[in-house]
Amino acid sequence: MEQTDVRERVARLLAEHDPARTDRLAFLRARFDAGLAWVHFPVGLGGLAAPRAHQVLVDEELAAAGAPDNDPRRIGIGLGMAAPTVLRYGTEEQQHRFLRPLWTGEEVWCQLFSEPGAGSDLAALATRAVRDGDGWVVNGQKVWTSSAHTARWAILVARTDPDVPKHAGITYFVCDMTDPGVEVRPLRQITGEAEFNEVFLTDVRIPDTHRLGPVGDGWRVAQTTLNNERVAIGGQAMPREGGMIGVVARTWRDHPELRTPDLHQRLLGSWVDAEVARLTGERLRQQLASGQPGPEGAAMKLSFARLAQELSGLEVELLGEDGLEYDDWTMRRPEIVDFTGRDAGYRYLRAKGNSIEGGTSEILRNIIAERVLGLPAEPRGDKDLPWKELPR
Amino acid sequence: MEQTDVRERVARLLAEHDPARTDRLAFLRARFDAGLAWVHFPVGLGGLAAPRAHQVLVDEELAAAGAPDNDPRRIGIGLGMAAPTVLRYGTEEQQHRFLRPLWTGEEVWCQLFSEPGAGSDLAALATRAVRDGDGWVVNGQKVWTSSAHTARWAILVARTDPDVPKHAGITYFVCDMTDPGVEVRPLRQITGEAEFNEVFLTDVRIPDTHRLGPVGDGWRVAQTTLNNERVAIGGQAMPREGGMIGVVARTWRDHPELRTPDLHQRLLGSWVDAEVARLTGERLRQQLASGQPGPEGAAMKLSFARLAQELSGLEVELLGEDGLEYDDWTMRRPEIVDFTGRDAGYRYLRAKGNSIEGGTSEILRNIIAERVLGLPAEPRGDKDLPWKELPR
Amino acid sequence: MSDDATGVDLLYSEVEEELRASVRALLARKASAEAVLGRCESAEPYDPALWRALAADLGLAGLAVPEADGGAGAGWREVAVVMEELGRSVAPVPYLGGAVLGTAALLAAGAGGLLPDVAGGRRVAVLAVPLTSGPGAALPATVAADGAGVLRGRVTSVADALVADVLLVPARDADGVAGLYAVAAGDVEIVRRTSLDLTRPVAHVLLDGAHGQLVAAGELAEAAVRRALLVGAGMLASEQLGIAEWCLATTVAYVRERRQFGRAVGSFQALKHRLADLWLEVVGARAAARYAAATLAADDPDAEVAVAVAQAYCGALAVWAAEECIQLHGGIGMTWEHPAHLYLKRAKADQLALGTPGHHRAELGRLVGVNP
Amino acid sequence: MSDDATGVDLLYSEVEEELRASVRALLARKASAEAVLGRCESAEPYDPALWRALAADLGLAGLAVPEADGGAGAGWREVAVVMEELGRSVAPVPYLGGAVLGTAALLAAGAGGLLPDVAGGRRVAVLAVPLTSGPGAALPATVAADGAGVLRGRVTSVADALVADVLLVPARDADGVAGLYAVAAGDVEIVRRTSLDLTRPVAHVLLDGAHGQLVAAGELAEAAVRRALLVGAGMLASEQLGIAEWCLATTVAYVRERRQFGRAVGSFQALKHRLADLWLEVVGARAAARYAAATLAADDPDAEVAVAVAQAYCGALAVWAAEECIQLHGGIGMTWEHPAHLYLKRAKADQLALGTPGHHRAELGRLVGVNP
Repeated sequence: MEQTDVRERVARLLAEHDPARTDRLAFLRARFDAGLAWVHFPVGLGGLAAPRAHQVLVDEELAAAGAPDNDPRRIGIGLGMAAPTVLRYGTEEQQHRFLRPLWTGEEVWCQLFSEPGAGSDLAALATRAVRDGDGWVVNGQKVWTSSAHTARWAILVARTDPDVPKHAGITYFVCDMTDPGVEVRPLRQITGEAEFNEVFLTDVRIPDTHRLGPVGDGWRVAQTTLNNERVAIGGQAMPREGGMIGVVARTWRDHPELRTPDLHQRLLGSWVDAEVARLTGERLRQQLASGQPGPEGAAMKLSFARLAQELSGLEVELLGEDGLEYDDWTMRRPEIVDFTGRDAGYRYLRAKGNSIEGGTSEILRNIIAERVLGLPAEPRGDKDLPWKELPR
Repeated sequence: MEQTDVRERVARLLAEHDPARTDRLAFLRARFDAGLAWVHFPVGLGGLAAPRAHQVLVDEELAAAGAPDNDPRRIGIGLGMAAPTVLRYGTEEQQHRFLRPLWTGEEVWCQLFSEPGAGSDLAALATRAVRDGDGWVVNGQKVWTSSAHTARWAILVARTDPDVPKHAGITYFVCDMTDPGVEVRPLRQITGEAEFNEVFLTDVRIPDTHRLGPVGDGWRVAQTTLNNERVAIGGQAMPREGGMIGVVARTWRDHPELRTPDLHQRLLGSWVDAEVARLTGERLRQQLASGQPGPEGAAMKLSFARLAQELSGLEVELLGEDGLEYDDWTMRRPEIVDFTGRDAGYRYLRAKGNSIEGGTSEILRNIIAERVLGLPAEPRGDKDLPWKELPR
Repeated sequence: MSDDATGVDLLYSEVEEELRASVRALLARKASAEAVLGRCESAEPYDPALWRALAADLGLAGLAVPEADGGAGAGWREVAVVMEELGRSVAPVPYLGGAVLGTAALLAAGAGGLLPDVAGGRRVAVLAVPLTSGPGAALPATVAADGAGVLRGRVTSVADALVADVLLVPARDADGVAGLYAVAAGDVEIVRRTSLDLTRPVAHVLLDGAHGQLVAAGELAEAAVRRALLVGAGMLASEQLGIAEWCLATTVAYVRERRQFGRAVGSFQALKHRLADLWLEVVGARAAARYAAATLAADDPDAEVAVAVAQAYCGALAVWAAEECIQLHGGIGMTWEHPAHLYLKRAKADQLALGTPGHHRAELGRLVGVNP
Repeated sequence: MSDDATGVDLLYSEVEEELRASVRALLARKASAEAVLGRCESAEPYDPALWRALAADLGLAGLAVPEADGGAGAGWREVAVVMEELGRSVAPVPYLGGAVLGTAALLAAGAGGLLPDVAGGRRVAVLAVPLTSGPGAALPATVAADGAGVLRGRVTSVADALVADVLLVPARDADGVAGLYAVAAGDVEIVRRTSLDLTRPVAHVLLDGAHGQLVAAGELAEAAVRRALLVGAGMLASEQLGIAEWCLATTVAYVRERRQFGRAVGSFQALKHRLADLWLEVVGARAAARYAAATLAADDPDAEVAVAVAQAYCGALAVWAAEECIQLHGGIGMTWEHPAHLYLKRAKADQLALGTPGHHRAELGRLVGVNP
């Protein structure tokens, strides 16, 4: 599939569905059906089996033509995590059922992975799924679930066999969030918002046709989900002074009265770090585009968290009296994280989560040390014992 | 024993042995015999069984009277490590044989502990001592031995039983460095000097009367030695801007042309750290004096190493062109470490050893985490296996 | 100048340890994490019953006030111990603004009139300066006084103003002469700000013709404010020490219990080393805060250096400790229901309070001749 | 201005990877750690045979020189790859002083006369500036030229001067007009200094009436030196990257093998996390150094920012990597016989070379408008 073919298809889509006169959802469905949703996906599933690099072209031309997008920040979990997993492990029927409304945003997805007792050690999860006829009955508690209150579907990992070692007894499901056994409770954070939820699962019924991958193979399936989560966080291009550094640099330039030699040195140091992180991201993007994927994705997430925390802390200090204030403690349930639409105090507090969510910085360092540098794993006593015999 | 009694004894010593007219060694022997060497040692072994705090008084009065001292920096290992161990574990005969010439400096001591394969994990040591009649025959290699070429005696740990777990099969000896089986080779360091040595032991004979503590109990005996090493490093009082910070601050004040805002901020940061380390040391000293010993000794050694490295690195940077130079690469075998008598480059290089020698900073952090904070030990597979079955 | 710290007692005396025990016991009963969290979501962010118990019953409001003025006749060393404990519990009481800043200003101004009420905990007299004012800053000139003591102007970001009975307002008259005025809280407008620190919100104080009683004039007024800020910064170091101690202890307790990968997470070496490093700095902070308190208590000329060192060190440490506390608690530390965030917010606000660490390093450079 | 780096190729081309392979193979044969260590204890600290092989046989001296001037017609991207490999081996050759600084000055001066010999590796022309000179610094005025090109003065701490055939000396005439003069090494006194960096010792150059041939005059001379320092600083970032890569790889290999407490020490999590952090910074340094090289190669106006960023980052990184290398090798890393110290010494000297990280951060602040 050449660039020119893709360009032609975009032109045809626009000709047949003039964005100015087409209903948003109708346009998005048409775009999906034209294979222009995600061009690297297979034909029939919103793609053209084309190189991923061509997507930029599609997005640019459609944006230029005033076409609506699918509001990707709102449906990030579906796009970034559920979709690649359904594509890789789903049956044909599952793929056709789930991917189109996922991509158009008609159906929001959330992720039921972490549990109070299984965070970094996800494989220790205790939510049980018990076979019952042609389906499963699920009981347990999940946590850190964003979008749970707006989601139609969830990707879920549950324990189907407690008698085998913990990585072996897990199965991966698609869970219907409208099931009466699903209870969603907002989980308020240190920012005052409730961006996440706790989800209590009580006798939730899942048909076996909503299982993704073989029974007992959920750990392997989940790796696809998690790897895509990390790539999604680190893979975006950025202009110089994009992100948090830009916010702080602007405050610095606009407020000479706030400057001190101490803050100047620290800001310069962070400016360098931010620019290097940006160049690292750009280099990673070039590597991916030229087909040499590197392990730098984990590096990006670590750098991003460190920088966001350093800079937001610096910003509060820089602001002096204004740094003592906070914009709003009202409990809300936002659909997206808005770093720049809020004040410095919010950024400072919210950034603390960057080194925890989606794999803590500690876990990422372990991954780099073991998978990239080839350092030996630590001695572990929990890998071979049956799950039910593990100390808790 | 009251202060006044001690004062009287000092007066008597000075009256009977006028420092101006007494041979240095004769004076030191007389001082020892008067119990004024280390007043907290038992009577007959250079002490008066007096509170340790009285020693300051003795040292000050004797110094004021122009009395010679025993050049403690030259015989630090004997004073700081061998003596407390001989005092605690030695027989009466051993104590009387070793302590007096140790203290007067007639006999220099060194320490044969570390081995190429047993550094942080000292208990893994492989030097073998095999029983032979009324003595032992020792074979092995030791390393990081300062003063080995000037020493008369060494404190030595060797493996006497390879069939038991590693901590259990070690015995502690006093080794005669003049034995023909002892070969000392200088070990050149990154500074150009050879402050340390490698020591090769080939069929060295040690009489059983030179064993310290029971056979197989060497690990426990060695703890006394090592704890005293750490206290010795961290226990000294210091005036403000004492040590490395003073060197750098003086250069800063004397050379306005070298100043930059970057270096200024870093110097201020280090100044604060140095002053806090000094106050921490002072607080530790007060705790010891008031009989509330704290675990802060390990903290002192860690802080000292970090500060020395930070400041010496800063100093080289501050010096600009002069920082590119080095005073002297000649291979020498110094008897003491002289941080201030050499140039910045030497300080920079030598300070790298501060976080390695006498317990690496990593080991000290483990100790703090486990013994002070009560964090659990890491899982270990080497504690209960017979030494000879350990993987190497 | 006792700059080798010899002779300055850096330990806690038995009396101080007893004081600590009684404060801690009271706070454990009346200022549990749940109680503090509940209160900062309520309309009344300060706890008046707790304040009465601390200030009046335990007599902590007047610790540094001479007995002749109705106080306990102790000093800033003892106040520092109270600040440590208050830091440990982030209790919502006006101790910093009142018993430290306000009282220090009154003591330095030699103005005995208010002291008995203040020392007895019957009235809270808060120093009306922006919380960000560092020692060594010039007297703020945002309030103007006329000859009759009528005051107009505003003071922004005042800590503990919300529950003040009296505000001690620095002002200047038409000739630029400084004065420190006592103003009844009822005569001014106090505007609560939505604050980062939930347990010590700041407020703006608006004066629109309020009558002030002159407490000190001219250089004495300036000196009183300077001294109050120096004492406040020194005492704040002990609060920061207390925050860091709570964060370290709470984190250590958590990682000893929390299991992942079949082990207590506190057995993982990377965490152990980080906590050891944190402990190391807490040990240093204790020595630095003690030295600052001791030199302030003794009016030692080294107090300015001691305070600058303590603030430069403890201000950053408290933030670091609170950040590590959140991180090592993982997700649970990010929740509103866990108290860690109260400490993070207090620590971050404290970093700005009474001079940032950078401000104090710059002061220090000037004091010890390490100049740019 | 390509300040979003789009369109700037940050990868290594296939040609560049082939170049790297051939340089690395040569260095593996002729500049082993033992060989390098042996040489720096000898009377002849540079390796002339290695230089011939690199400069003449592989043609690396003229990589950035156009083919018309006898060079390879490649550019600074390729030179950067060579610098990485030289950093990895701390090979004792005059590449920085000659093929980078000297050649960049000649190219910028448009002075073709010397270039064919220099590019062919037949003569080494070293830029005579103190190694600590940062880009943006004013042309040094320590050498005076008379109307006939007779030079008097001294240039201190010149890298690679010991094996220079020609020195390119910046000087000023009686009217203060700048000139860049080529001076035969035999006509000056070169005083070797005992240097911290054993593998790139500095020397003072004393000119007492030496005759210089004017290579560039006035603004052209100043611009040539400025450009050379900018190029030099940019290329040095790649050398620093190479140093850091060697230190990381060597340390990782060591901790995988070294056993203590019955485990490879590299299985201890605190060490794993430190090495992961170091790897993270090496990844960043690679991007930064590549961007600097690419913008220098393309004469991109963003080159000044790119070089400042790369130097500020890589200068500190190389030192950190070398320090971690020593620490994590334990005692063995402190010994003369282990090569780690050669890297520490080079890294520390490199941190001072062509502007410290602090110098480059200050430059950067000026360039991007983050001013004090």
